[in-house]
Amino acid sequence: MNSIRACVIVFPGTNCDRDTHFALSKIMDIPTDFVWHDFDEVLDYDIVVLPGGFSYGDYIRTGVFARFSPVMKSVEKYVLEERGLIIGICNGFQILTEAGLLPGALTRNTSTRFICDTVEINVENFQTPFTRSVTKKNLKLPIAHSDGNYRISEKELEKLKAQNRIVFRYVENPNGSVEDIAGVCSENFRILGMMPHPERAACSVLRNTDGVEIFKSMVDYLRSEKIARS
Amino acid sequence: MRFIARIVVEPKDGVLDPQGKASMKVVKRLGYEFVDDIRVGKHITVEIQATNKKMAEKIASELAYKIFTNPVLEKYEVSVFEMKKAEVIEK
Amino acid sequence: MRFIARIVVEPKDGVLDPQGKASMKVVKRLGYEFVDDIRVGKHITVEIQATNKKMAEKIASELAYKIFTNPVLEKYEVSVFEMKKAEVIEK
Amino acid sequence: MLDHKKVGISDREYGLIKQILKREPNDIELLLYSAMWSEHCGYKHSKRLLKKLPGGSSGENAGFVKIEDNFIVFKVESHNHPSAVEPFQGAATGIGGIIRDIIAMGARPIALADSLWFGPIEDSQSRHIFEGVVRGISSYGNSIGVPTVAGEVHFDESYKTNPLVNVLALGVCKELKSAKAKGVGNSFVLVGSKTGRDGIHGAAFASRELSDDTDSDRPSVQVGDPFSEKELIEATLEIIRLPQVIAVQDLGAAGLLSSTSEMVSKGNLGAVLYLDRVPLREKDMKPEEIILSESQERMMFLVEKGKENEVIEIAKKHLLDASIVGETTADKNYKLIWKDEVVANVPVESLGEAPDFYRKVEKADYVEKLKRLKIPKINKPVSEILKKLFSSPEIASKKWVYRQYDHTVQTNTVILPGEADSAIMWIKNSKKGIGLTIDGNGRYVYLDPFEGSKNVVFEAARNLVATGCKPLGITDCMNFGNPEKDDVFWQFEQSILGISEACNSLKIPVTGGNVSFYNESTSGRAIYPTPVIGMVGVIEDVSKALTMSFKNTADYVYLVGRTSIRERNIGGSLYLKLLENFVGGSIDTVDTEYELKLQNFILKMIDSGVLNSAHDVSDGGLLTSICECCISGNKGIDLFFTENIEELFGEVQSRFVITVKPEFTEIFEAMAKKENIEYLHLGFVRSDFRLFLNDKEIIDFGSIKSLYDSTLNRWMEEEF
Ligand SMILES: Nc1ncnc2c1ncn2[C@@H]1O[C@H](COP(=O)(O)OP(=O)(O)O)[C@@H](O)[C@H]1O
Ligand SMILES: [Mg+2]
Repeated sequence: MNSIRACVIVFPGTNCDRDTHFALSKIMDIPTDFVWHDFDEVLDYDIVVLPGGFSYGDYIRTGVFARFSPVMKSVEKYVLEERGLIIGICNGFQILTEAGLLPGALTRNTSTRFICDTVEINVENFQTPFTRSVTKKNLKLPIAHSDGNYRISEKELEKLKAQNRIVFRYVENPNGSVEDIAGVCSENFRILGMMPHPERAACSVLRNTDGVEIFKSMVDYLRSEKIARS
Repeated sequence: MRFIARIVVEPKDGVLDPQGKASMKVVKRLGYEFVDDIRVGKHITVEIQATNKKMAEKIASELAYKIFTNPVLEKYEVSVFEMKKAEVIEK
Repeated sequence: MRFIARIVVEPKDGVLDPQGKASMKVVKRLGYEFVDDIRVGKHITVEIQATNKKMAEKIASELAYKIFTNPVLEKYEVSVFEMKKAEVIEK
Repeated sequence: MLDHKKVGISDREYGLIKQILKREPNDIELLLYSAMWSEHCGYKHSKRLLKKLPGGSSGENAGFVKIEDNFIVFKVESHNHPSAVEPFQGAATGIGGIIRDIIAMGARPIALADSLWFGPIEDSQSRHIFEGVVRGISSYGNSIGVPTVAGEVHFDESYKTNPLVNVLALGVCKELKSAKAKGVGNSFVLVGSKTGRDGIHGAAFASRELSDDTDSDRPSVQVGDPFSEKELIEATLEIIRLPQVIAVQDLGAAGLLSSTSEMVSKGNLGAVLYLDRVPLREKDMKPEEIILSESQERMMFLVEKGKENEVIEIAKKHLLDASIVGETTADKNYKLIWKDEVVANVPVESLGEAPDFYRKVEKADYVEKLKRLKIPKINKPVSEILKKLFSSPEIASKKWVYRQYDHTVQTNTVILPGEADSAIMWIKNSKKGIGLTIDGNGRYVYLDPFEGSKNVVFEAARNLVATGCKPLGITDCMNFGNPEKDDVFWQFEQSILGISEACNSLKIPVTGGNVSFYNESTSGRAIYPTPVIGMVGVIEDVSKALTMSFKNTADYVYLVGRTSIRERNIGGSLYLKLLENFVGGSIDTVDTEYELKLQNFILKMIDSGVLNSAHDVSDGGLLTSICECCISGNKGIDLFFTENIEELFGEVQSRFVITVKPEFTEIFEAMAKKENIEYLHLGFVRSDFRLFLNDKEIIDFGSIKSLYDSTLNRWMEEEF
């Protein structure tokens, strides 16, 4: 029995929506909807994905325009009501920081170039809903971004560390992120933002399935939470 | 009345500015030794209709703060001018 | 002496400004009805050591033209100020 | 009154126009002919020859091949001249344009490929163009979410002030859409960005003369807006699903004019357009500017009258402009209305009937002269030659380029750039994959336009075959000099004939393509004639897709196909160019029957799982190919082979370097013998990254790898 449901939010310009949908619905077997950015009702899902891509062409600043989409009000409510898990991948991560749902900001890579490659990331905290079922010390995942350089104030950084909220670190820093940070989560561990793309490493045909470990963790967590609640 | 607002958004002091750094490299390569620092920001021009300058300033600052600036990385400056008659007619 | 040069680079008239156009769409949707036009350009601040202002202006204009502007599509404006003592010391 | 010569209409053409109209054209009409009869839209010098290509083009925006019930739509296009003026925007809008040809067919774009040719990397202006072009492709292609999965980059004096930027797009759909108009009174709905004064070449100039407008020079370079393009892709794919949508066409060269006139021509209809209904970005645009504008990110839909609203709603949802700008008519005239006045009215067919400038020309004499040049002997140690080759940007890794391209978005890319001779895209919900490669060789075609062009087609096929894909069809981009010059025209004709012959023997069609003439250096010297071939193939089971890297220690390394060179025929080899700056002699030619047998054999071996790697031998010859396999797999080799420089580096056709698992070598050799395929056992894969030739370690292999990895970075990132 699989009662977990997911949605992928689509902003104008988003381009990893269909990839993420495919990974969740076809590979993880989770019923998954697309939700258009002007949706302003209750997000009745266990998993909300803010996918990668170039919302609004990344014009002015990555993620800034998407943050003003009506759906972000629903996302904020979803967060307040602790309805489920949110994962922001790449542009989704950028949108979450712009919206203030995750701390810090993502700016231009130090090379000032777009980087598409496969990188290794260390899992720094195996206790989160996004990593609890990860079986490896580090994951190999594709990255594809020009603004993945994570920046945060000293104070906030200390807080992240103290609360164990740095979830992933690059083994070899590709973009200049402070302390090699590749992914962070919210204080209640229910929102994850990460630059690498787990949905691009979810299928054996593409010869890399490390991303599945993250989605599987989320499913496992939600299942156990459901059992605990019922 | 019509106003022109200029919003200048720049990296905050002490914040990494990869584009500025990259530009420095190019400038040094071209032999400009006496250039010490480059910061790259945005310059946004907004045309606003408002009943008075205060009002226009309020709108421009709101836009600058809400949209054009990321407070973690950037700071902004706004200046508002009334458009000259000639400019208005031209439109 | 130390100078600060501000270089503003903007799309030439008639050249498409995709960022400005997209900003307009969003700003309108956010309810700013009285915003008529948005143009997005670059704002570059350069610190220059030079013996006099003329010299600094020359360098700044050269940089603006050679590095920061794509003359086919963009135009630029340069303004140069002498840095105040305080600013220099601060560095 | 406009002087027709100033807008590129010859006296003879002007006479023709008068004959067609039975009167003098007015200025706007003259501009319509000027645009539609330009080389770019009218194919004056090429149309008769293009008809010789097998398979013929579909006459639609792009051609296709089929894989089961999937239409694989693909086309290549050049953006050479805009990229020379403005590398970033030139390349970016090149991507935008070719993508719209694919969506106009109803297909979702799933891959891009690029073929790029620049001047020497030592030249700072060439580096500037290179940098801008790569950034342009990267910024546009990445933003619209179409992976750039294959390509090639070349550097040669010949392209110094005239770079070639050819981009190919590929899409997939289950049902094709047509550009052919049907029915009288149906509505043209223009969707996308607003129209501005972008790229109105002759017309802008002419209209300024007309009106005495003293405005500053209007830039003719278009600016790309990838965000609008992405929304245009989604909107188009949504709109074409509506039953009331009859036809669709992108707006490319000559904008509204060519799109609408071509649509109605195909449908034997006429059109009337109301230019004041076109959404404009700028004030005070003149009707001729509106009709000729090449503003980007626009599409035209022909929609049943009265049912336009749904189309407009979809456009709005995607933040695009949409408006009804005209309708089809029965009278086969092309009529433009501006503020209730008819400003142009011409027979629509005549717009598409540019005169044919074909002419018979003699063989160029430079060819025999070059052929007689003696191929220089090189007396340098192998190690030195290797260093020279691997520090050249021709051979060095192109990772600096493709790392800037998103090549994994859409999660279909099974073989990534750098891993093999072609890319492979998975067709989701099936086991099959699409192979894609793009290839050219200016030196070969320069030395022998006919055989050289054949070689390029066969090499593209080998690229696919090396990964396990069977070739299905090609698209060609013909980059040549000024066709009014006899030598160039001859090169073009020979090249078309060579491509035709190669495709006929491979039994694959040319589904479409593009012609770019007038590629010349500022001094008037033509570029090397450079036909670029984009080829598409199929692999039945993507899990069998093969890369070029050496994989297992002790695997047998074989050279398969032509096992020795013909010393007279290694003209055009890259090592001669790089070491001696020599371009001359005879090039090797393909023995078609043998080539086909060889390709089939390799395909069979890959399918049966006997091979562990395969790589076609091309630029830089045998030893270069072997080194590439080593580097890619981080393995070494014990090579037993002659130390003859020509054998090691000379380029001949029809050969692959492959590896075979030890337990399969007997089967492999037996099969090869049975099929009469030559092979040579070259040696064994080593576990460590070292190169041994006849038991001697001839070079510090690590230094070759580091040259390979760092050459482009060094030129593009370091301070000079
Ligand atoms: N070199 C070529 N080989 C084959 N077909 C070609 C070639 N050049 C142009 N064509 C075909 O001619 C038609 C018109 O091409 P083009 O003007 O580039 O189309 P578009 O208007 O879509 O840019 C297309 O069907 C195209 O495939
Ligand atoms: Mg077309």
